[in-house]
Amino acid sequence: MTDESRIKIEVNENIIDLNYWYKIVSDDSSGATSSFLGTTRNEFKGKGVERLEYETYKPMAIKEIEKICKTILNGFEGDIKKIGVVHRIGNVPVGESSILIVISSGHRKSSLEAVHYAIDTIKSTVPIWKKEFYTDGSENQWKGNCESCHFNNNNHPH
Amino acid sequence: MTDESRIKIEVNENIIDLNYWYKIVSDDSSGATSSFLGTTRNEFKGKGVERLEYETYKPMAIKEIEKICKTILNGFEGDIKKIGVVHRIGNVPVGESSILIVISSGHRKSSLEAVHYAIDTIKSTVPIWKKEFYTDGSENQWKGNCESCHFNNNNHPH
Amino acid sequence: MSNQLKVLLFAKVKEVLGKDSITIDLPIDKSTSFNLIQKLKDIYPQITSILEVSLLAINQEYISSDQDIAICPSDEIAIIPPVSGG
Amino acid sequence: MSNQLKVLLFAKVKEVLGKDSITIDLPIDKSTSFNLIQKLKDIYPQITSILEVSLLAINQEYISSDQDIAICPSDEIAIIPPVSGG
Repeated sequence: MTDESRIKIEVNENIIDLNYWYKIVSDDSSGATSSFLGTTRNEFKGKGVERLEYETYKPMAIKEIEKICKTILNGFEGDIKKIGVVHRIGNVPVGESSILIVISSGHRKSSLEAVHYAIDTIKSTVPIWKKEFYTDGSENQWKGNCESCHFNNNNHPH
Repeated sequence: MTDESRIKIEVNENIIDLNYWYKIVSDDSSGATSSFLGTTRNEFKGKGVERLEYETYKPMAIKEIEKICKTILNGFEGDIKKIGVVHRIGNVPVGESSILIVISSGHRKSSLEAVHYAIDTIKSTVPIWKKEFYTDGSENQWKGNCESCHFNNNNHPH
Repeated sequence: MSNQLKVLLFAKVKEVLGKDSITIDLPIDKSTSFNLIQKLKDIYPQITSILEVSLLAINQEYISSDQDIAICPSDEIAIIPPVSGG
Repeated sequence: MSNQLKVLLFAKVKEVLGKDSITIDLPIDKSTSFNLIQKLKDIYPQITSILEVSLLAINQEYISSDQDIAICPSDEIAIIPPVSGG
């Protein structure tokens, strides 16, 4: 199988369908499927959160996610079978999900570690941004992941 | 919430329902849900596998899984919200799943690590056994996880 | 006087002996985990190699293999071969 | 002679400037990433602090912040503030 046929990426406004993505990565030679689902929490540092709004530079976001997926296929002792990554854009209310990463592998260690690597790297390199809206009506905030501080100084705006 | 209300464990013959277990662990204060799904692979060391047959000492299995879940709730910086563990017993054909662990947490690191800890520990301590049936008709085999070698010698039977 | 100890069997041990439990007689003053395992090996040499890598569980708790524990007839006793869940 | 460079804007930069792209004029012999960022700071001081922590992407690839790269009008140029996906 080519790398391309083992990777499925989507960035869109749809609600994330868990079963669809598990089916995408299913493979008779896979004994393990590990996943990470990111969900809008109801609070940030004690402040009530109502929803997040995500924006993206879509063609570049897909390219960056592809790079991460290819790095994963080439690593982890060659044990990775298939990778699915979907990031939801637009409004994501509390309790709904913004990202799902699902990875199948021969043995458990590789997909468990690959999922961890994938979410850490996506958070640091993929051009997607979120704005947090608060229940107390205070001004909404653009967020910056600590992982994405491109410059090694401390004056990042978040 | 009591520990008990945050843990859900099942050991039975049913097909594992992904959506049900994700709903079980959903929580408005959770920003991350990590999971591990174990599936019957089509081969073991080059030999075609047709199915696995699982057997359990059920009351003890549930007790041992409970211990693991409580250890998880008490660790991981207190960031774990809810835990769901289901192990299927009986026949599990290739492509179907024998175990699902789903853990929700405030932040991603804790549930990612907790899932890894859970599957490693379940494989080493929970009284569940599998027998492998081969496509070439050769004699089926009781398996023993390497993690479960209770004695530090090398004459374990697998 | 002897204790009648019912022992639950699983997986390969159950398969080799062809039953899911057995009852073992031990003298009351010798009713301990070490003696139980020795008696099992004496009566059923065909499971000796599995017993070497198995643990006993008493009342659904593992017993450390280097500890000699007193056992009563009311205890739930089980032989736990190397597990392979997951 | 000057190059007209279209720059795509996202997130806070887009919000502060109130548009999703801007066009910057640079002399052809000064059409580089360093000069582009300097000019952006000169024209839009209100985004200077965000620019300090942002990266440029040219043709959908990040440009290292310590590298001065030549830019052509045909390039797709974007300012990438610290990302926050996931």
